[in-house]
Amino acid sequence: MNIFERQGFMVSVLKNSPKDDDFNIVVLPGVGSAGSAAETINVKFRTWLLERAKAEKTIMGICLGFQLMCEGTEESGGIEGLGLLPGVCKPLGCFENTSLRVGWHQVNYSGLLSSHGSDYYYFNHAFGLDSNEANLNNTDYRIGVVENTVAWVRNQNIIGIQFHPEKSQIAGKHLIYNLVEDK
Amino acid sequence: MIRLIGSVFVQGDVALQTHNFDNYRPLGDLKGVLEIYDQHCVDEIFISARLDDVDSGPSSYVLDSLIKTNITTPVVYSGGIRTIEDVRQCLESGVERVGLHSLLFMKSLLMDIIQYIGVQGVVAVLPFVEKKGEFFFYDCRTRKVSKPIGEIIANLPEVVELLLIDIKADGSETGFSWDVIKKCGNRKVIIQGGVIQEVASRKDADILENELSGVVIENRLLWTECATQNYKKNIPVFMSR
Amino acid sequence: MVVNNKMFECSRCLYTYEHPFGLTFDSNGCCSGCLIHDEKDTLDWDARLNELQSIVKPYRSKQGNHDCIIHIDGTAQSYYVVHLATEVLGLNPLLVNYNSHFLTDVGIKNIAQLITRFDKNFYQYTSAPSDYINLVKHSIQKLNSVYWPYLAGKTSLPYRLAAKMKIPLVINGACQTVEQVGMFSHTDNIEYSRWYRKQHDLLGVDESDFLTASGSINENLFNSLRYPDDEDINDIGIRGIFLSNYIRWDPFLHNIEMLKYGFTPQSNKRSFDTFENAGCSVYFGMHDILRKITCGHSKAREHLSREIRFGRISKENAIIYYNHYLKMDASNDVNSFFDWLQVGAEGRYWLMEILYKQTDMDFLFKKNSSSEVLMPKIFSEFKTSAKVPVALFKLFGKGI
Amino acid sequence: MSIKNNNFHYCPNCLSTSLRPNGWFDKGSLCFPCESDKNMVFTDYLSRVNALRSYVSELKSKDTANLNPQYDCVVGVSGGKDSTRQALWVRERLGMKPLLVCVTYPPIQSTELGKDNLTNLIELGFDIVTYTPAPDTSRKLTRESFYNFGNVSKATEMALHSQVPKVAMIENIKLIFWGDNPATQTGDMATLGKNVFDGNNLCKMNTLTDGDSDWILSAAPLKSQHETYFYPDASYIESQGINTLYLGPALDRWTMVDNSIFSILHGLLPNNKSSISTGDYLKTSMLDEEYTNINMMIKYYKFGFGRATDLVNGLIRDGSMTRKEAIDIVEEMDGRCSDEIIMSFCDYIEITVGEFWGVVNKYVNKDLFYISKSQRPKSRFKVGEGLVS
Repeated sequence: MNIFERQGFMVSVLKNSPKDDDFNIVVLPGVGSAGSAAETINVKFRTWLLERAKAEKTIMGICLGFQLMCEGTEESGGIEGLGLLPGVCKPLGCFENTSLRVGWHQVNYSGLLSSHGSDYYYFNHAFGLDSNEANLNNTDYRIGVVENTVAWVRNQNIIGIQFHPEKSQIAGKHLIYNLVEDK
Repeated sequence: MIRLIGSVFVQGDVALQTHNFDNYRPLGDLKGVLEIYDQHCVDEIFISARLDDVDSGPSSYVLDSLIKTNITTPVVYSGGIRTIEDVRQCLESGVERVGLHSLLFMKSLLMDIIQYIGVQGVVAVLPFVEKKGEFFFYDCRTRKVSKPIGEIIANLPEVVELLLIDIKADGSETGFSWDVIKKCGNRKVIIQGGVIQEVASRKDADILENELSGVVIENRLLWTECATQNYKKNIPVFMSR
Repeated sequence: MVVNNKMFECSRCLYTYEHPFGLTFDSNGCCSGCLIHDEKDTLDWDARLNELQSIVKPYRSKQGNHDCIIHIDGTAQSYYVVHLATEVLGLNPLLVNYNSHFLTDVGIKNIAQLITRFDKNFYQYTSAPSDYINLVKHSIQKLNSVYWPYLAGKTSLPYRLAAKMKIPLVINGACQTVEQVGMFSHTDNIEYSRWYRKQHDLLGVDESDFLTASGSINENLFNSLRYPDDEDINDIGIRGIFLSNYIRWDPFLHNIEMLKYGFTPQSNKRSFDTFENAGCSVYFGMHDILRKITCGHSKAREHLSREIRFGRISKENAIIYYNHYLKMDASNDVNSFFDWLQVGAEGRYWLMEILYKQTDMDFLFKKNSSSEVLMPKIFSEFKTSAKVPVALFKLFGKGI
Repeated sequence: MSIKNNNFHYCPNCLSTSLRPNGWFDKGSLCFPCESDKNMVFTDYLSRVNALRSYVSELKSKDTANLNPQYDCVVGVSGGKDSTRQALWVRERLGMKPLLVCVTYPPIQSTELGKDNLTNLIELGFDIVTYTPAPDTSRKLTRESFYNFGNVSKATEMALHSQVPKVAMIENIKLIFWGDNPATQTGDMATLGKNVFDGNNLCKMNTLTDGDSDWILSAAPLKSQHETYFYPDASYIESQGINTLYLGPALDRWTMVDNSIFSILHGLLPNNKSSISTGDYLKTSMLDEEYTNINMMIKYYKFGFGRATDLVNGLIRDGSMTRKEAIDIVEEMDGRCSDEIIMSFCDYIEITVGEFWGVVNKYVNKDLFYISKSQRPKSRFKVGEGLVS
């Protein structure tokens, strides 16, 4: 994820759970399908990530990474997630009048960042989290939506982002910078 | 809103402009093209590579260029992808979605790839030629027309996005055969080849938005200063962010 | 046709695949440059001129303000561009120049003659010699080019002034990518842009990425090489048009025509064309030597390819001429360049030997008398009448 | 322009005459510069330098928005002795990075010597914008201003003063430095400003104001041609936040002699023509073109004093020359200008020498000179004393 480096942050790509965890933020990137990504995470990182979450250290999931932080996703024949965020991701068709969302949408980031406002970000997904999921109305969770889909959800140090800030040009760069700086 | 997609064609280690997918003109260094597209905020970049050697896998020149640039615009790459390993390489180099062409006919491999990358990660690249009202798939490698386009589309998974390229009008400002869109049912469709003039002149923006999700503008974005911004400013169906 | 052999040469002209702009070939091995050149004989140039007229019409000033900006460098082409802008297009240009520090007395004379003959205001920017030399040194180290600073300056000054003075039209002469390698059709009406500048004028490096972390240049220096931001360009609607897209571009004939305005050709050893880039101290000297070393071809190849395309020279003869001009020495220019750069004898030998892997030091640094090759009259007559510069690397002069 | 005889008298201290424009003083009393010199009990120039520094930083603090990152200020230069000294002083003493701006003469009118001196100046490490007004238009205007005002360089001076602020605006630089304050140096009262440094009234300088501008408009009909000669509207300059300052008041020994020594030591090439031919005693003035020498001659015929007088006045005031010595120099030098220069000028504006004297004679002060057709006038006065009856 060299976009982080370009913002001047120190980045290391983890192949396994590290012995000692001195990272300000851990990012679960999200390209690919649930099936392929899920096993890596579950096999190699599950326990470590859950501990880290308990220790209230920041974890951020992007797109698929976000979906795997939920209870699960129906993609690739159903997959169990880390359960750091409530809800199960379903095909967009279940709660939107489209089954594929590719392109740029305006998203309000007030609550995701300390600052208020909105900007355009790039989405590319066929599965997602229904913003009407009952258990998101819990006040711990702040969310941003596009149509009926959760664009981002944040509970203190647990951050899930459906769109691709790393593919969202200047807007994305700003978002990432501020996310890491805010923490 | 319709995505304005900048395209660039690559052969060997040079970026090219195509006309009718046949007559090529040099364009210089790919990196420069990607950077200006990124700076001028095209919504997506479509890179298609012509590989001299069929089994060479994705163009290393393209993937290297992608790694070297620091663009943050989503990239669709097509060309030489034959295996899941090829797809992995692309993703590692920062490709967001892969365009599949010859592979569309290898059903099981296609499904494996969709399984691996997710259906949103695949674009079906469908160059076509119009012959007396019927539309036929055009194989870029053999340069031959084969099956009717509708037939191929019918065999593709529901959700995959389609990229329809009108070979005859490729590289021009106008001339795209709009009827081909009828063949696509209610799928997401991107069109390329002589489209920009119609898109600009079409009054019924909403209808356009229903049938299209993206428009590829080949070559022209580089011909005048700030062309991308001006298209976005002057054509309502495009989103000026 | 697929080409990946760097040495592959066009079946018609002398260009090879390795041309820095890039080159493609059709199934007969004919290069894109030659193919586009054929448009010169098929296009309706009257119609093209009308199109040009309609493009500039809205910019033409009623109150006699400056309505366009032209960068001039005293070469024959800048005469021709000013001639077209004023006499043919009825425009009232502001003439500007980014001082290359490479002017000869002939170049200075040609600039003075040009602004006087056309009676136009002239805005010239000259940076402190010490800073400029520093830029050139970095340019050699980074790009093997002595020319980048000048190219960056001359391609930014007119556009920066256009933005500040709200004069939205900038007029350029030849679109080299069309003329040389056929990157675009004339009818594509290609215009100047940030991309074009960086990719084709500035060797892929613009002022924002010229200075690496280790570069020892005051960053403020690049302010005078800055191309305006998109905001400025869009606000004022700045356009840079190329006349060669609308007028049948035949540099040699046009340049000869410019004698009537008092243009003075400048003799040069390494090509027959005494008009193009006349008035420069390095163009056919150090710049051409480096071009040969790093890009594999010398300027004479471009001139000869051009003349082949116009049918004034056969390819067979062109090859003979080219081999002749490759051997012509530029020792005087090369030495005076290093003097200007303040690099002593040992230093210049080291650079050529170690950095550029040159073996024939005598060719580079020692005067060697070589006879002229006999060329068609049209070329040879101006070859002999051209003026030999007496002063190199001149900043200012009376001129006329 | 006839005057009463008793209106012509000398300053008892220096050799200024009462006829200097905007410089009138009563018979027997001191001229303005001498007066101000006398009343200037003690000038602590070092404190003036500090005053200038703080004034500058005060101005800078006013607007920092979109300032040119490369340059702090503009210095208007000609490449001559004064500008060499100004440019170096601003850089070395004020520690500022100046962009030099030079409005040049048409190539035909300019001299190689001037260009060499300009080259020498920027080789001292300066960036420069040179602006050449449309050369043939400039030539026409020189002719016009000669016919209309008996002044060969009125137009070019206007261009010089009005283009410098325009370039400053183009380059986003908010501070302009000039050398002399015409008020304190030559007694041109109209341009006195808020404080000794303030030059925002420069637009009022007499060469820029007197006479309407029709003579320019007729010779330079195109806007691009004549706008070069008009000083930007004062309110516009203010709206652009541009300030014009004079250095002279902060510099002790800011004299023709001192500036000549300084600039020669910094590579300036002096004039290779004899003083008798140019009328320039020091050979360090008007090196970039030589027709202005004609002005000096005409000025002499108009007011009874020339460049030598201006030179010696300075020397008298700073006590390095007696009025007696001064008189001898003025007797020899004032009003000199060789036929060679005059003929070259006549060729340039395409008139005959006869026509030339015809025009000049119109401006000659008949009370001070005897004139005879198409010949040089002869003096009727004794330098330092007055008319010889």
